[in-house]
Amino acid sequence: MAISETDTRGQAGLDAETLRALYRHMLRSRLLDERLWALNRQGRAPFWISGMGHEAVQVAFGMNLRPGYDWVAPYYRDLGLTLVLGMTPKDHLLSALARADDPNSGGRQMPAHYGCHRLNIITTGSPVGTQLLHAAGAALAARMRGEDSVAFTSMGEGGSSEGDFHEALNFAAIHKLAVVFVVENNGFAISVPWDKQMPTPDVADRAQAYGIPGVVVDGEDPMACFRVARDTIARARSGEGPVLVEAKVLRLTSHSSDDDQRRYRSAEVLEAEKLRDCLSRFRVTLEELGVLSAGDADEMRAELVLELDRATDEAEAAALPEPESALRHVLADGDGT
Amino acid sequence: MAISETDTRGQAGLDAETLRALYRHMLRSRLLDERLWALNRQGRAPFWISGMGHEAVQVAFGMNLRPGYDWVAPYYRDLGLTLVLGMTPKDHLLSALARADDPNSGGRQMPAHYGCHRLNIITTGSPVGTQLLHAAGAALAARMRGEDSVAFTSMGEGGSSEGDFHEALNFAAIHKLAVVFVVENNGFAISVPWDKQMPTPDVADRAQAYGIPGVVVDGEDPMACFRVARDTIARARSGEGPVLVEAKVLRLTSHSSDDDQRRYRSAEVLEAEKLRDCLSRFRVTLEELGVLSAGDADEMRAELVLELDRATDEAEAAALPEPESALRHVLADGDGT
Amino acid sequence: MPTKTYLEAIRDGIREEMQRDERVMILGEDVGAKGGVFGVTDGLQKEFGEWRVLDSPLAESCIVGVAIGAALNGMRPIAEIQFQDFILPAVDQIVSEAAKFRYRSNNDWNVPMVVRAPFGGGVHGALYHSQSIEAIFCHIPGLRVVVPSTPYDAKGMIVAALRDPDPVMYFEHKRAYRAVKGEVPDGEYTVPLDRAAVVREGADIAVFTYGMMVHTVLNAAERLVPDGFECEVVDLRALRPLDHDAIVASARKCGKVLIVQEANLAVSVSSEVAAIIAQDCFEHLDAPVMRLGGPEIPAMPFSPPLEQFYLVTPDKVETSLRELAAY
Amino acid sequence: MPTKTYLEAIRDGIREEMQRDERVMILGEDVGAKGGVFGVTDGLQKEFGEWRVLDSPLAESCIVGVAIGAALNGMRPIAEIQFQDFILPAVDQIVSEAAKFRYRSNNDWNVPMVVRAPFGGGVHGALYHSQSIEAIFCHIPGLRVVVPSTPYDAKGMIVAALRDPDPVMYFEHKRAYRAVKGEVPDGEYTVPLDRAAVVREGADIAVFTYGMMVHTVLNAAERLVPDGFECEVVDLRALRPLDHDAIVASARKCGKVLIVQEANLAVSVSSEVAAIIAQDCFEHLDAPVMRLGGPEIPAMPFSPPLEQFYLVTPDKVETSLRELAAY
Ligand SMILES: Cc1ncc(C[n+]2csc(CCOP(=O)(O)OP(=O)(O)O)c2C)c(N)n1
Ligand SMILES: Cc1ncc(C[n+]2csc(CCOP(=O)(O)OP(=O)(O)O)c2C)c(N)n1
Ligand SMILES: [Mg+2]
Ligand SMILES: [Mg+2]
Repeated sequence: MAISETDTRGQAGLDAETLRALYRHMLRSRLLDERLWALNRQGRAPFWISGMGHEAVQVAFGMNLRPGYDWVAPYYRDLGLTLVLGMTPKDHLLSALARADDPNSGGRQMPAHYGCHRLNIITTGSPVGTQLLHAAGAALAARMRGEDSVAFTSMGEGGSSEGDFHEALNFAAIHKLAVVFVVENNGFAISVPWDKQMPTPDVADRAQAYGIPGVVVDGEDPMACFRVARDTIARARSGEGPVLVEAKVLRLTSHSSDDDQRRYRSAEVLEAEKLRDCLSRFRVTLEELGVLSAGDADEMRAELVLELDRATDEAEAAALPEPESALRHVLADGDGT
Repeated sequence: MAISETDTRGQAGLDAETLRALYRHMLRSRLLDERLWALNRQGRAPFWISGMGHEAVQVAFGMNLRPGYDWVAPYYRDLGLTLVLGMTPKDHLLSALARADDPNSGGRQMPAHYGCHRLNIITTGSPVGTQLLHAAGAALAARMRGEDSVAFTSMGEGGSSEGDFHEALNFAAIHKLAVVFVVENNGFAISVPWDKQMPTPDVADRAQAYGIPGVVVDGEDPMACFRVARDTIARARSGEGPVLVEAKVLRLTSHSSDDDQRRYRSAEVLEAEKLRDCLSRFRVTLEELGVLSAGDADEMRAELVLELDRATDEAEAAALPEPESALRHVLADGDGT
Repeated sequence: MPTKTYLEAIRDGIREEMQRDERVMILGEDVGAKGGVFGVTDGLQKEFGEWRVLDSPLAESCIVGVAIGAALNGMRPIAEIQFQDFILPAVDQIVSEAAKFRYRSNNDWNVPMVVRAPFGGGVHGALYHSQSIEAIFCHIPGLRVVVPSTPYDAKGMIVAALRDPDPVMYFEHKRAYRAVKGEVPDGEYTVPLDRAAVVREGADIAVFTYGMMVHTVLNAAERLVPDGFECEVVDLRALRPLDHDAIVASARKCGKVLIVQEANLAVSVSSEVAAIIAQDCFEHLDAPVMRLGGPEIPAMPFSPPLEQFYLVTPDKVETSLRELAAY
Repeated sequence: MPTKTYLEAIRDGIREEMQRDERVMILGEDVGAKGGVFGVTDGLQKEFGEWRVLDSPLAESCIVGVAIGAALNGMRPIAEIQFQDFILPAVDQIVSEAAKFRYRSNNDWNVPMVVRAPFGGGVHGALYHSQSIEAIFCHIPGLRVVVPSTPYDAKGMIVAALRDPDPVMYFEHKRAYRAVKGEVPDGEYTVPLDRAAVVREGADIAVFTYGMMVHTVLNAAERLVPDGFECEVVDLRALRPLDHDAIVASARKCGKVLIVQEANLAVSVSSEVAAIIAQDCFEHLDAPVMRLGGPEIPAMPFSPPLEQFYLVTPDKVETSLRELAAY
């Protein structure tokens, strides 16, 4: 495809401010993610499903989208993406604690089922893969009105086995719609390894079936992710049609708080993966580049933890939904409820 | 892929007997097909959906399969295929006339919904695309038992837009199952032209998504079809995994007896296509090659028409199903009904 | 008022709403140049262009999933499914997605989409072009399910469906397309999506039905008149939510109830109507709540004697009515 | 007899049948090394190998479609769907294909396949890990639908399902997996797939229910004993075909009827049971046929107060029973 994967070392055209923002967003997502795990382990949040290891690609795409103008049909690991777009740690804490003011669902859905109309983040359910068609449909509407918005949608490599994956890429490609399909390939669908999920190592190979570009990027390399995000979104926005991006990422946690990956993955592999974590490596890179100076990262962290502590307190103090409110919003209610 | 598309002119390794059989099977299918249209136009058969223009590829594959050993999950245009495998014109006439002895369905399904357990022809319903997964499942069972049977399955290019297409190719490729997927691409799904169905001109491109060979063959060239059928079936049988074959064919009729393609296709194009008809061209080729001598084709035709006339009479004389028999065979009946 | 067929009435409703509201679009197989396999969208692509009347790939989940996305982004799409039988690949998009958007987002998102599909048999359509599987959707909160039986309702309900902010399943009986004619006003009007209609008044037996069966039942009802029995015939029209009050009112009034549908009976609309009556009209009932529908077989067979055996005919309805009358 | 959990009973049934019959295989997401998300297939891949316990791609239509094909070619596959909520992409393969093979081929082909899926809520599973959507399949001729409620039945019915020549939908209540224990014989036995079971005898109120609700109802039934009311509790077990005679017998015996299920009521199993009773027990009824189930909302919400609001509890059942008793 046209988008070249240039050298991933060095700043490679990204200015210091961008790089710092990239790091800060990733760190913010990670800290929130860790907090949500902690709440789960303490028995205060019944469920969590993590984005740890996926942050680089999520943040990179988030930074290149136009919040509230572009369309976003994410999946449950996209914590980092939603934060960049404008959702807040408190939003997701309200969700994890199933509070009435959870903006995703009012406590109706499990956490990590993102949605925010104001930001054009389409409400996500649990069924894997359905959202790709929604992105294609949103892009179709934009195309019909002659708008240059882009529809971003993401999923895991496991989700790419569903029929909807094929139907969405096919439709978007036929009509050259501005959809950026991102597969966050972490090598596992719960316990099922990629080679039981697909016959070739790269999901990006599937782009050839639709005559669209397929790009593989190291999802643990934030700068490479940023460039791919910038270029593919720009390409889609300019009317050249959809693109399929595959980010090779690490799933640094078990599938979810209900899973224990030590049952099906060796301790050595899990140890080794930690060393490839995008976040710690990126900090080193940025410090080497002088983008972050000695105390910067720690200062950032401290400030973000403060935000997080306040958000946690507020979320815990927030009210649970009223039981009878379960009956509301099945169809539009005449009384505005 | 490994299978080279060699020169399609000349006998190219096919002996005269094979070529004559190929022609005869095609002619037999065509004559039956014409008869079924005639019965429809006379108001004696409520529905027909034709294989005219698709015969070469159907017959080529049929001749290279092992009836009753290999597995066949066909689609409604595969009249020619079923005849080669061992079904008879009378079988299909009984079906078209909705007689009790219709071996496909006892008059329960529309004609062209093929099925015959004895021949491992899996009963087909109307929903497009579902059969591909059945072929993959049959091949899985064969693989588990260590058998070298091949599962053949076919569909139109329109059907390849369904999610099941993706799911079936993906599964078969992951497990290197012996499935030969054949797309009979006639350029239309009822009235929808191929370019509203897919973004690239060749369905065979989709093979790349699964790391399997994709072969395009001129479906109006019986010899080319034969070689592709022979080679792909042999490849699958030898354990090298699935293959996707796309035969570019002509739909020489309207979609079905309920359709009138003059509403959406120009008269000139329709006229021009007739000249490319596999059957008449093949006769000329075989006569030029000396495989058929002067009167051979006419003699064949006369003999086949005789068979057909007899079959038509027998089918018309056959009984309709008993009304109450509609209640039978929902689940296994204890009484063996 | 001009007389139109059921099919023309649907088309008129769609066309007029497309003229009034440029957000309305159609997505489906063969809806463009061919005008749909039954001709419902005939001429619309010419009038409104290729985008607004878009031939989709042969992929029902795609049709509905894309329609959902377009609805989210400001359109009012009609997702046309060629035959109700072929809606099943789209069930996940309809039930898991469209039906749950408003609820799962706590009212932040909604899906103003209409899914149209022809259903029903009696046209030699065999197992896969004759089915009546609306029951599947009638179980699902978050959906509206409607079936008009007259040209008047067909137009008024398609317009209402296109203005409704939630997903509406709009099922058309394919035998009604050309067989049923009636008066249809020119211009704009709507028919509510949640109200049954008493299409024949009577005090002896209440018959609840919908779709093409309304006409079958009306025919049979007349046959009892000479014997002094007047049936009240209720066209349910709205299958989800059902018009509970109308059902209870007619059942209480008559005390005897027959429910008629073309679909097989088990776990169907007829079951729910009977259950409502068994719970809420107990003290008013003078006879068992009777049901008449297709046999418990996978679908309507092709061969004429088998198809005929399947169909609910005026004769069969008459027999049931007489049984009830004599009770 | 050893005491086992519901989950262990299912696993034992599968394992023993796999030992006896090498045609039995399992295909589904995470069924292998992980042993399924609930652990039902734990250890089976180790015992029977990667082919017979095969981790499928994340694609439900594929799981069922491939299982159909394998069944045609001599296998006895279990297609495991991770949650009943995620069965919807496979509805076309189940309803259009598996359910119609025997019928459409006039008995030439059949599909001996079992589709297993956990259903039901009360485990903080929220909208998509709590659903009870068995009604969809209960409408479909050509399928069997069963729901065991005890470990004994769970084992006996999975074995029977694996020997049945037709497609069987075998739904497991996920809250029962570890919460419900009971005696389970070692070795081979089967429980019929079309028979309800009277799990508590009584002559005052007949309660029809299935799945986890059997235990909820049994609990509530005891609370009425001090007041002199004895409920007959019928575990439907077979949801399609329903055990018509058992339903009619208990309803006639008691004259008062309550139907309890976790699913929402409209067009559901409860509707059909009520309709059967309204038609066939009219002269024996002493009260309205009452139903109790989930509210008419798209699915069970996550937040504890909302989830609790949804659930049918012994308290709610008791209230309904007392209402009926007082009628
Ligand atoms: C249709 C459907 N089937 C099954 C599931 C259960 N499930 C949830 S996540 C998951 C694995 C997803 O793997 P992948 O797509 O690779 O994403 P990852 O979690 O690895 O990021 C499964 C099987 C589901 N949510 N939806
Ligand atoms: C799931 C499904 N959707 C729609 C239809 C209606 N239908 C029957 S054939 C057909 C077109 C098929 O086109 P293609 O696959 O190209 O095959 P061809 O008829 O051209 O050989 C359609 C839309 C169907 N049978 N099944
Ligand atoms: Mg993954
Ligand atoms: Mg075609």
